[in-house]
Amino acid sequence: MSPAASYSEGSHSEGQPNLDSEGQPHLGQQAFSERSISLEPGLDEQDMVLNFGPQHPACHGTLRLVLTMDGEKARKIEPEIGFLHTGFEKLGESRTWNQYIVVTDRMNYLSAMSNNIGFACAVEELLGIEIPPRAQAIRVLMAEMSRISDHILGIGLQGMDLGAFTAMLWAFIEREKAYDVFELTSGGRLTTSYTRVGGLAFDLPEEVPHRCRKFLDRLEDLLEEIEGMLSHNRIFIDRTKGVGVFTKEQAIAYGWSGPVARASGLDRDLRRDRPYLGYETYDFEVTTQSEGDVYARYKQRLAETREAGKICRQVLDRMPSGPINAIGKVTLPDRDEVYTKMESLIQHFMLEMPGHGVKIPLGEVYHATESPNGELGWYLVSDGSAVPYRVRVRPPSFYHFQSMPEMSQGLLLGDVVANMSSMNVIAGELDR
Amino acid sequence: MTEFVLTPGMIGFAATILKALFVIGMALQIVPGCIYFERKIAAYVQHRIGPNRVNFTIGTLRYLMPESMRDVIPEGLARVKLIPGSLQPLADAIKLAFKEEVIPEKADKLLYNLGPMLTFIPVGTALCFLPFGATLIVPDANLFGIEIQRTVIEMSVSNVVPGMLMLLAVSSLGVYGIACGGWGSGSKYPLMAAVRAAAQMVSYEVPLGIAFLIALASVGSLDGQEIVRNQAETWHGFGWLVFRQPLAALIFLVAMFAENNRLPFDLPEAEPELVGGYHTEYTGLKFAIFFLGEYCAMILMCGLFTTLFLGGWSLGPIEPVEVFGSTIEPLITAEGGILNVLLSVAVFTVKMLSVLLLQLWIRWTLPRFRYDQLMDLGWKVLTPLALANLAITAILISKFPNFTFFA
Amino acid sequence: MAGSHDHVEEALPPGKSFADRVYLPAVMRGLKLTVQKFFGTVTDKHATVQYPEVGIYDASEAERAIGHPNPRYRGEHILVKDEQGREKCVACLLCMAACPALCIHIEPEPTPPEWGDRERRPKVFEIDMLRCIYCGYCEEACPCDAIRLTPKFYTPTTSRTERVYDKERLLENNPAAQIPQRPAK
Amino acid sequence: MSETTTERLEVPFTIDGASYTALKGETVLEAALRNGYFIPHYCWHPSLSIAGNCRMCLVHTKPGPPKPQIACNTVVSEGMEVDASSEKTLTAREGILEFLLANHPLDCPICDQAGECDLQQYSFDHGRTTSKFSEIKTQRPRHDLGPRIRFNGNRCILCTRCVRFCDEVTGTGELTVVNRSDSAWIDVFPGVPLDNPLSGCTADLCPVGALLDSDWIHTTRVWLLRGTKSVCSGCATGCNVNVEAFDDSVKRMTPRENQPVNKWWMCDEGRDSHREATTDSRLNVARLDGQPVKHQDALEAALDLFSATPAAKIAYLTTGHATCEELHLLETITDGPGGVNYRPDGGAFETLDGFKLSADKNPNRAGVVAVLGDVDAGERVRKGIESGQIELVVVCDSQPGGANWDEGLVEALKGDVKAIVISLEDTWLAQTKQVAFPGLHAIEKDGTFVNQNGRLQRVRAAVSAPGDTRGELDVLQELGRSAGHFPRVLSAGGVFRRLAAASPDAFGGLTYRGLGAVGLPLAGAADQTPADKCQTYYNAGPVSRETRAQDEQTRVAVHRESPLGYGTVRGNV
Repeated sequence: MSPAASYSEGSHSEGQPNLDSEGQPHLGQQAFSERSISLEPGLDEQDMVLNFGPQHPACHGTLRLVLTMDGEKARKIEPEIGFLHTGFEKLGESRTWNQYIVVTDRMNYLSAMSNNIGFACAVEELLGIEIPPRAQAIRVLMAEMSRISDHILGIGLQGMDLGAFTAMLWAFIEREKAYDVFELTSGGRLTTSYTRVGGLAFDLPEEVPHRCRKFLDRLEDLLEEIEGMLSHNRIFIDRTKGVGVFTKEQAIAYGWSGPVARASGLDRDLRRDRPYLGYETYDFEVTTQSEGDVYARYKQRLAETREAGKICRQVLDRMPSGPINAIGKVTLPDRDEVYTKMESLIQHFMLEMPGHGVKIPLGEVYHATESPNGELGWYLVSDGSAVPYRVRVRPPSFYHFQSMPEMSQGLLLGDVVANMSSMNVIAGELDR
Repeated sequence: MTEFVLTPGMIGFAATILKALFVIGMALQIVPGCIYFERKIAAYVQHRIGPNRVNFTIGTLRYLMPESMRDVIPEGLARVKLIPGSLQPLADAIKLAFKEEVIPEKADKLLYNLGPMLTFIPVGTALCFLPFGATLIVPDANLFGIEIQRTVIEMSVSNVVPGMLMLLAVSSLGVYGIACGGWGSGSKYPLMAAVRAAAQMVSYEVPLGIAFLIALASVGSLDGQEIVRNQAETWHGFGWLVFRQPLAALIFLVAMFAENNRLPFDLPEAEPELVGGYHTEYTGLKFAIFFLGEYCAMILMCGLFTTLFLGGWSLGPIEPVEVFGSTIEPLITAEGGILNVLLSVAVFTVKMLSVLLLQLWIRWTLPRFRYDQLMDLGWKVLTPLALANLAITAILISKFPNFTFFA
Repeated sequence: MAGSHDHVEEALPPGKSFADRVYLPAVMRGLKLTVQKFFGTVTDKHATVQYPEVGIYDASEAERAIGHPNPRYRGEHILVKDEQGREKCVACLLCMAACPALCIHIEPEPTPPEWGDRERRPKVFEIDMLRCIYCGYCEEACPCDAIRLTPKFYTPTTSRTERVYDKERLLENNPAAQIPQRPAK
Repeated sequence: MSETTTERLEVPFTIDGASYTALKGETVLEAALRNGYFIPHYCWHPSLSIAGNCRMCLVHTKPGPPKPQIACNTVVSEGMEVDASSEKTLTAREGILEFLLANHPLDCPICDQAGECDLQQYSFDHGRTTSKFSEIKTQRPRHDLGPRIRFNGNRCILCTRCVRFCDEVTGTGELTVVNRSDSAWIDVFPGVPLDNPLSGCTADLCPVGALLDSDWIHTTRVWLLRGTKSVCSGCATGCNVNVEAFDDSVKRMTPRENQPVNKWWMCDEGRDSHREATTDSRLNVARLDGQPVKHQDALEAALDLFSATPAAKIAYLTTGHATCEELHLLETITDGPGGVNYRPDGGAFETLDGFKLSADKNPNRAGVVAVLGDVDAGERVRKGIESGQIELVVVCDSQPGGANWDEGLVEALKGDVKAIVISLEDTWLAQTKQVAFPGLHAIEKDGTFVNQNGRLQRVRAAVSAPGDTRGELDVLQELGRSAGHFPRVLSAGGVFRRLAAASPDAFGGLTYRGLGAVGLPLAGAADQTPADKCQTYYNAGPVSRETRAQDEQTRVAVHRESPLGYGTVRGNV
């Protein structure tokens, strides 16, 4: 018999019906014990089931951990997902390829640009077209800017969940400046919807390079400040060093990717290993850490932010000129042509009318990009019509979150929080 | 015709009531200010503005003027804010007062309601024992036919002799409020917070108490006034214990943060871990009282630190009597004179607020300890250090009873 | 410069040196940083924009990166008018088709005969602003340059029905604002 | 279309290296299309003579001249190598499209053809990305050719399909090309408007937006329409149609190809027949003693009435618009005599290619004969009422405008005989008799009609009925169920199964699934064309309409959740 069951039976045998002062049964109590039965048969009497989330300050997004607490110690951890399940993959079957880009914004809402770019690249791979160099360069710039904005927030949140609220807000302020660049470029701050299949929605405005450089200059100071606050602080070090250690083997076994995997010593970066958008032409280092603990993830994010800044500067230095859309009838024609030329008007109409649009040839593709959180993969199946047959996302957060039990088993509650924030799990991406 | 005689008992009684009102009034004044400054400091540290909407403007003064004069203040000037956001704590208080009181279904009603009170009452009581000014001496006098007898009024609400011990004893009771609130909420996060708070406060009570002892031992008195006077008279006024016993001061400071649940040690209300901590389930006025108790405890601890280590109300080497010279009537300027006392109260307040500021400042800088690390620090570092310090102090005192380093 | 920015190289890994282990140096360093920030905020401009009094686009460059209305900002829609004050929209329904949120509802009707230059116009043109995700696809799809997204974003109402904008409201939505130049493709 | 054995000989040839066979005498375009190889074309149509004036179907042939040939007028020879996709051919095609679009106005936003326009489709598939043409485009007139056809000269590519249709199919010859060169346009002869009964087909035939049906112009867009394969209820011909609806209202009806029934055509009257369902005189609500009541109340009253009357004393009256299923139910639940009312004959028309528009305006007259056998126009019912034999009459009147009963019968019905009326229109019967239920129009109901040649065809609901209308099938089965005829209420298909079992002579072996899109002949019917011979390789509308229809299915499925199909969900917000 399970201890939890015996607990509730015990309370009955003592002749104390589970009623409150008004004679109503303690539904909550009952629900908790039922819950514990279904989740954990071996729950000890002194254990407490703690519902960590979905509404919890440390659950960024609606995540949930069911913690079986033995005092402060999390004896068992069960991640539960689905609280932000929006059906984004299913939506893909009813939105045209271009319309789906607005959905990708909302998956990893901290780095919408990266999602836009990843999806567009996957569709272009399926189409078998190549976008012009300028579009590639702009995409690289935007992807790296979004990596920076994601990482600095991730670092800040790591501090915040350990109590250092101030560093997070410093990072927030700088992130807003990155968002300013996105807003200038795409018109949206958080939901950018900037790419299109075969190109971009708009060209880069003139002032963006200047603003990017200003942002990157300031970024160095910010990282210095955050490091000054945290890196050598013994409280922070104690909280992070040796906490949530994940070895390289474990990282591989759990399908980890991105900065957290590199913090565990997994030397893998799709930008270098499977270059897309001309990443092979940029000079950057793929840093790794060996410890695999929360501190290593923090250091890794810092290092990657600096590398991303380096790539941004390189893009800005050699921004090519030229068109931003692929040649052919995949992208909308120039606006002036639409107003004056019949062929362009027809092309515009054919691309916009339902049932027409960009027809992607029959086939399927898996294309992955290195998003700030890791390998963001798109598995797309086309039935040759204007809407995808299937859109499947490989969200890095999903793979990171599922390792929470193994990573945090037996740790204190504070460490669970530290682990959670070091993963930077985004619920929108996780649940899709 | 018998003269009406004000005996020392009568004067003392009246003075006690006045002092009590003063202390409670000050505390309740400082708390909103403290909240305001906490928010302002946090904001400025974080490159923000902080509260700046609820305040008086110069235009508000119009309502104090007769109607015909209201146009004197030009429109542009009328919009100038007087201390932007200064009324924010008031607004918060009003908001809290009007909020619905929600009692969780599974709460233990008695403990739940008792929690906030038990947090505030000990702190309020402990404030009574805090010496906040120099001793006031009312001389023999005959004013308007009323005979006043000479009375010595100590500037602390209650003047029991082992005052500091009482203070320590009473203030430690604050943990019951948190424990009751956490347990009585019938919710898991507050429960955990209560357990944490109990353990943490009991643990840090030890180094705190030992540091306290060191201070007392160094001074050789349990009387708060005596402690202050000792510090003021040693080393030409620089004999503050923070210089004489720096380690003890540091230990006291650290333990003080832990006692107050301030940031590096704010485990009972660690937001990312325990949502709101022990007051998760509280709303409205009960939450406000918790809040008030917490800030009053901060004031108390800062006051205590000031008294013990920062020379209390004394102004260091400067003697108030010298400053004002002897030309003014001794009633006012002499030791025990009223101006002197007022000045000492001001000095005490300033020192206490400085410590308070340090608390706020630290809060927005440091990350939080983990539970076991907190315990380690308390038991394995602070307690041994404090004990060692106490032992050395004890030895030195017993060997060299007149060693000026301590006395 | 950032390229030559040399960040601190530690002789010992963090946490190992004595300074790291006794808490206080790092605490002091942190306190120094925060107090610097504090006085930095006192003397310099802060990051906050005092929003209703200061429009986010009114703030100067020092306070905020974008110092002017960003023509690309995707706020509320307007229907563009032609020289004669009539709507440019010819109710081709492409925006309705392009909308991923299905928030546009249009019913076409023939124009009055005296218009002459075009044959149809929208009888009903409604945008459900609550449903809209402000992605700008309608603007992109419009072949007549008749619908635009403006930088206007301050749009509270007191009821949901008010958030369904009809043709008249969309035409008059932002009469004072200059219709932004369409960004180059 | 002659079927002599000499022309059935097969000729092997290749297109782009792939081997196909053509019939002897077949043109390259015909053979390619029949084999499923698509060559773009505008002016060619299988039922029309070859004009060869759009030049869209240019291909290179070997043997053949070095310049490209039009596929629609090149007869396949044995071993011919057709090159339809080489660089040269594509360039030629691109050039033709450039010419066609040179004077085309930028009308897509206001053109109702957009979305099913072959010009758009070909230009996107084969044309250039941008135009070199910077001159001023010519202006050609825009006017109404007839009561329902609007002509927009600027959009016309002068393929002359419409002209040839009027010449060769209807034989009325209203249309002609006036002027020459780039100022040529299509026009009618003075005083002769395009008003033949099939004039709507010219708009269907037009591959671009030059000829449009003014009936539905500027009301919606083609990509919003959802088509339902149904049958026109206008006359006994039973034309196969696509009922295209948006927002739960029918916007237009377009013909579907069914060679033995309607070929590619349908008449204008039929196109308008869906308007019968939206008249003001429709009965939208059930009535009890003339007062509007809820359906359930009326049904309870009807059941009381029905069960209180012995079956032998119940007669029925119906019309030639009732489906076979309704007729079967009426016959089953009543034992008394029955009567049928038919609409009077209207205009008949026969095209030169053999499409017969029937004078009989009752879509299911043959069905009445097949299901009910020999019924009169209500004479026996009248006698029964007058003699007191009949106490209750079930009237099932789905005839638009209401059935015109004989005067004698009307007099008899006006007496105190009780009646349960199911009526499309709010007739005097519905207003005065005990119980009345609203009926369904053919565009709202499921069932079958038998056309004049004995072909059984499916009618499908394209839109929902107004108000609380449950329809004839539901009400009749509820009545029958109370009398123990059926265990439960069945769908139209279930009723049809019972009908097929009850009348195996006519309906034996027929099922809904077997009927498919084009229907099946009843046993002993005049038209015995099997289903696979009913459709050729060529559909009725513009080429792109079919393409769009296929893609649209995916697209429409998407928006099922929205009651309006597309657009916003309005209502209580």
